[in-house]
Amino acid sequence: MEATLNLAIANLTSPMILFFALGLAAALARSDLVVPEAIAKGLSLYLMMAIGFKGGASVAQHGVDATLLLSLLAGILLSALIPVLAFNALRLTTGLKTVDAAAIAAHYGSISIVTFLAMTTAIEGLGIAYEGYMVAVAAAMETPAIIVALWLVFRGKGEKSAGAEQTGSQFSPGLMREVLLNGSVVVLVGAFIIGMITGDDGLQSIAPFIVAPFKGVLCLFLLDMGLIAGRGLIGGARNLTAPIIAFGIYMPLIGGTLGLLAGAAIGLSTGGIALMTTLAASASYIAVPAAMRLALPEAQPAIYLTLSLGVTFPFNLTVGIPLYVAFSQMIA
Amino acid sequence: MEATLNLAIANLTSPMILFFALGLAAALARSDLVVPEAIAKGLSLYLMMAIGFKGGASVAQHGVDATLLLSLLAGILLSALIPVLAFNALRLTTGLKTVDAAAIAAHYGSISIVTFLAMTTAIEGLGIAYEGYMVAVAAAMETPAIIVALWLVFRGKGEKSAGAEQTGSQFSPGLMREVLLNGSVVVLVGAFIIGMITGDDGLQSIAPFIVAPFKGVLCLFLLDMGLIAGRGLIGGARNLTAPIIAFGIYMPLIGGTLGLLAGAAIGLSTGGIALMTTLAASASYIAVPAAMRLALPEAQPAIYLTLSLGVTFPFNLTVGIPLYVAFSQMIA
Amino acid sequence: MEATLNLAIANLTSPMILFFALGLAAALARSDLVVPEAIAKGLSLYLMMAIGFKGGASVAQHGVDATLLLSLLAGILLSALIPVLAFNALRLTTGLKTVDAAAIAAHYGSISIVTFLAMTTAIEGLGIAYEGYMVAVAAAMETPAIIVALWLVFRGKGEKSAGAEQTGSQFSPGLMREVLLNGSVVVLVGAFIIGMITGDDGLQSIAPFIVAPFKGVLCLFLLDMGLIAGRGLIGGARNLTAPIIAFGIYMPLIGGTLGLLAGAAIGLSTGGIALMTTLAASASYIAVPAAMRLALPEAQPAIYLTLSLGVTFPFNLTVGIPLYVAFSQMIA
Amino acid sequence: MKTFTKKRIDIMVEAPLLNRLIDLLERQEVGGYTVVPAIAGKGTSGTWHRDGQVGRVGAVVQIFCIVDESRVDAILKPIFEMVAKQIGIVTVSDVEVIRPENF
Amino acid sequence: MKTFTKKRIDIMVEAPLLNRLIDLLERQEVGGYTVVPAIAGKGTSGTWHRDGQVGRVGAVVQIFCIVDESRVDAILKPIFEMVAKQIGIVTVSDVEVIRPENF
Amino acid sequence: MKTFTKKRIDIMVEAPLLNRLIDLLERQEVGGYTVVPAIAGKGTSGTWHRDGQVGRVGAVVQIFCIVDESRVDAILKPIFEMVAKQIGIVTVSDVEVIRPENF
Ligand SMILES: Nc1ncnc2c1ncn2[C@@H]1O[C@H](COP(=O)(O)O)[C@@H](O)[C@H]1O
Ligand SMILES: Nc1ncnc2c1ncn2[C@@H]1O[C@H](COP(=O)(O)O)[C@@H](O)[C@H]1O
Ligand SMILES: Nc1ncnc2c1ncn2[C@@H]1O[C@H](COP(=O)(O)O)[C@@H](O)[C@H]1O
Ligand code: NA
Ligand code: NA
Ligand code: NA
Repeated sequence: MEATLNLAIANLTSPMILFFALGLAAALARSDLVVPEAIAKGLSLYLMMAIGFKGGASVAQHGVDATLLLSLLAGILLSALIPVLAFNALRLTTGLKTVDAAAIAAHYGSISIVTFLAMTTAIEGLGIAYEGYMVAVAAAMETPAIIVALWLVFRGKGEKSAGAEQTGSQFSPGLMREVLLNGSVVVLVGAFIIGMITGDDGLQSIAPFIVAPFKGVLCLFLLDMGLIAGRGLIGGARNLTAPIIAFGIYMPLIGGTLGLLAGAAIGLSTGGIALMTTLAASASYIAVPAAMRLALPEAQPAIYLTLSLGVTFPFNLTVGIPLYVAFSQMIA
Repeated sequence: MEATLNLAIANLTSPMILFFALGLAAALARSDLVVPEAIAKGLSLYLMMAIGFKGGASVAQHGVDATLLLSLLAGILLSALIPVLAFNALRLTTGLKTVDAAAIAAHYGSISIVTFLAMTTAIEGLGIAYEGYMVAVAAAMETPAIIVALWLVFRGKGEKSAGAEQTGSQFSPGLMREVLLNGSVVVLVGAFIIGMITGDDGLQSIAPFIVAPFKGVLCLFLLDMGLIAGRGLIGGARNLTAPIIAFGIYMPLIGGTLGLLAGAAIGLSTGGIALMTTLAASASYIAVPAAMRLALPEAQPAIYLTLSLGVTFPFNLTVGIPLYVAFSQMIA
Repeated sequence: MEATLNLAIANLTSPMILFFALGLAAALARSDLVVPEAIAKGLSLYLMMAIGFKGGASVAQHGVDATLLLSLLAGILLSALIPVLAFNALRLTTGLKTVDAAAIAAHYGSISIVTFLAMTTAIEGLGIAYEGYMVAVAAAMETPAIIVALWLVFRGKGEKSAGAEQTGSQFSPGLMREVLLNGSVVVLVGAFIIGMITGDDGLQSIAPFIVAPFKGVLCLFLLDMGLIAGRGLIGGARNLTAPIIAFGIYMPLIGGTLGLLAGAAIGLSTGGIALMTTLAASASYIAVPAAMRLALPEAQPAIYLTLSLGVTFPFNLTVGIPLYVAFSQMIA
Repeated sequence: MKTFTKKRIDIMVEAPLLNRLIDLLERQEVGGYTVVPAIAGKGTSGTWHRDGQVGRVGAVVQIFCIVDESRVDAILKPIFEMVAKQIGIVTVSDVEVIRPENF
Repeated sequence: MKTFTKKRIDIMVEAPLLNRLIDLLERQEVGGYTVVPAIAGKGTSGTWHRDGQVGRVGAVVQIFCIVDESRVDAILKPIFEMVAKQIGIVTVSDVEVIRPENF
Repeated sequence: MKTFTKKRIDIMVEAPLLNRLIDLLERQEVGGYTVVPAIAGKGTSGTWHRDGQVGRVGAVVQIFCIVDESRVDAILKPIFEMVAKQIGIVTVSDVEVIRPENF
């Protein structure tokens, strides 16, 4: 218990979380502070490249153990299962329409890569090792949730009553291609493969760029995430009812529990379990929203974006990370 | 004397100053070299974050000594006093209108954070220590000058003859809020507080990002400042008469002297005195011009911006820095 | 032979080349991955600044040997001679119009600085030393090719039949100024001079910015180059006939051979010869295309850009680099 | 100078839809189009700002397309159908061009 | 397609004034507006370039607003008052829209 | 509000030509102009995208210029001559301004 509390305090007083809080505070105080769009995209590219490469180099060094395939499979199953739970929870507890509930559900089945990055940084700081291929698991979990969520809307309704034609909802192979080949995933997976090919030599040669400054860059990026989350809350809070906000808190805990159990069942290391927990607990706010605007335009972005970015993301970052680490240490 | 000359030569042949000179030369030669706006903003964000954090971490390490409050107070007083001197000097020696004189005066009471950065880099290079909280003093000096300058315009005139209504001059609490919460100040002060909270541990964890490459980033930023100063001079030089240009040279010396005396009086270290001198000597070209466009739209930006950025900034960077260091060493 | 093969494999499996391949693959798979324009320009600025500075500092350290002037002269001659060869090769083997052939020829006389950077990184990795002033040679080779190519169009035709007036072709001193003072050249040469002035002390003070992360930044930049080359190929491939594509492969070999011989003749080190070979073999895709749009607007950019960026650049990067190193080692 | 009257169609649409809109314009075989950035805005769907986004959702881009008057209706119909259910607006205005053949 | 004529108000104004202008538009309860970037320009107050600024002073941004003809005058008056004493210009032009209710 | 009708000339031109076009406008002594970014586009010379360029070739920028009707022809002629042989298009439209003297 005390260990958990110490973890929590260490997390809350880490530069990472404090820069996020600074961004949040600046947004709520309506400061004009902005991180230019191009810089934010550049930082995100850097983070994807670094985390992917490091994961690949680590796989090259430690070899692929038997659990790699199991982890990928577990990730895909979690990504497909969580939306079903989330959808039903929303239908039971909130008055949201089918499309809105399904759109939100898709976010929670998918993942937040920044939450994943924050967790890797936290456990690295604690000296906890983890499987390098968890990066690949993260990539694999992006998409299944979207397919399941669209199925939740269209199943049994013969494509009609949900209003496919009239309302614009659509489920197209083009959409899947766009999601699978979106820039972030391509850099993440590409850098992972390059890391696997070039191994530790490659890593050493570019470590002063992708390893040494990583944590500092993440701080700057989290400052921006805080700004965006804060501004999202200012603009979108009135769209969130109490049951919806509650969902944004308990759903990561449900998802995280599933991730924790799955990670333990397939025999991941403590760090690996913590990351699997984090992936399952986190909610997307980049790939899934974009896909939802195309596939379910009648679902309200002000609800799903605000919930994922303004409620669940800060919750995972502040409360979730120490919690997931503590439980992973217990179960491992 | 010889020591001062050596200082001057070392300063003029430092990469920092040479990159500034390169930018200036490229602009005057009408090269198409540009640093994209987003990159310049990103670099500036980085510099604020780094200097703020380092200052805070240093305070965490060395504790707050009695002079912190005195330094803040001295800074605020200097920021309020210098505009009065500057205003009267301008009214006596130039034919500028009240609004133009007051707008310029506001710039000289406020500060240039890049000049401050250049000074910290110079004294660090010389192995001279300084108080980490001088960053907070810098932040505190941004705003008082603006209030005093507006008072110089509106005092005794009952808001009329200066033409508030007709000409658009206005002094609103909204304006003060905008200035106080402007992005740079928020990042500077926020990072300072984060540095204080996380202390040396926090600093170590992100030092490869905010400490190691700092000087190099500053060089790139100064290249851009050189470009902007040069282009400002090309466009704005015809707005500057000889007495105005002279003011751009002697005013930093007057302000600097006051800073030097104040720093010595409150018992700052040699580095602290040099920084206080620099803050008092430097003139704003970001926060104050923006505030002046809102509060005194009839004052001509081509005069105050060109003077601050094209005359005083290069003067402080090249001649000022070694001079202020030399005097600080004498007086300390 | 085996050594060459090992070199080739080492090159093809370096992070640098693999990131280029990733970009190429992403573009061909029509991923939406982009590096924002501002970031790409910022990275390019950084690379110019770093390579220029390092070159200058190396000259400051090792002194200017007798071959500096000879190297500059050789570079200028190569830049002027190669377009004549290229022009005649194109006229003989392809059905291209005079303006198109001349425009392409200008590209091959001029240089690609990124290919140069990749070569310096490759030989540094192999522990092969090179003359720091080769950076200056690179800068000197940018322009002569443009003048020669314009002469190829206008010679003997009295400015008429080539259609100067009617078609817009023009050869103006303004154009030369624009090319000579283009941003990249100014930063490259400026940083070179600053490096020479500040020497090793200067280099040490900003090495954590310009030396340590250099290779990693180059990887990110090459990712973008891969994207751009790939998208250029998708859009422009239909403009390239087989003889034109063949030219994009054999011309760097011809140019490279000349560079190799010139480098050996003037007594450069192995690394210097490899760089001279690379400069002669590489083709411009920034400065020359921009000049051609102004001077020869009727020449088709879809041909010269696609050829230089989509064919010759990848060829040099993948096959050229190990080849040129191998031959330089033999001849040195 | 002799000029010819054409119609300029201006479409503001949420960024994720841009590629589909471009595909639509290509299928309509318009002579050309241009995509223009926007920084911030407000409409019936609320307020947005470019520098306050992760990802593309929420941002709006502009695309305009100069076409012959005779083709306006044929082009406008599918555009309007696509944009109507999304965040975005469409306007049409008169412009004159010098060379009529390209539109 | 049936269209309805509206007015498009285009305002170019120095960047530091943007927030106040937006506040003004909100107070006028316009149906929407869009802020558009500009790179460089020249006017009676001289020349400016986006990449040559520290801070926002000197840069100019554009904002446009589509409104019903009946409201143009009411909206234009305070805008013009604000912009007149600052760096900036205002233009008005005709546009057609498909759904008239949002403006 | 009383307004005055002017002409707005919109020029889209490949980026390397921008400086020459600005020189031309300055020689024509126009009262002002504004350069506006574009992200992507398609025309008779093919497709381009801003984020897919090394260097400036291939990118297109926009520049517009509000002038008095009486001067349109004099200004349009050299512009058209310059742009005709390059990548780019020119359009002209009507706008109203409040202060007529600056154009
Ligand atoms: N009909 C059009 N509507 C809108 N923009 C156009 C049109 N035609 C050309 N453009 C723009 O002008 C650029 C150059 O046109 P072009 O010279 O025809 O290739 C294109 O890349 C587009 O950005
Ligand atoms: N009346 C208007 N004037 C100018 N821009 C508008 C207007 N209405 C909407 N927009 C722009 O179009 C976007 C989408 O509009 P809407 O679908 O109404 O939310 C807004 O965010 C604005 O950028
Ligand atoms: N005639 C014009 N045509 C196009 N843009 C203009 C014109 N006049 C002014 N502008 C733009 O509006 C800005 C401010 O104009 P001004 O207040 O006249 O300096 C200029 O910097 C230009 O960007
Ligand atoms: Na999840
Ligand atoms: Na000052
Ligand atoms: Na060459």
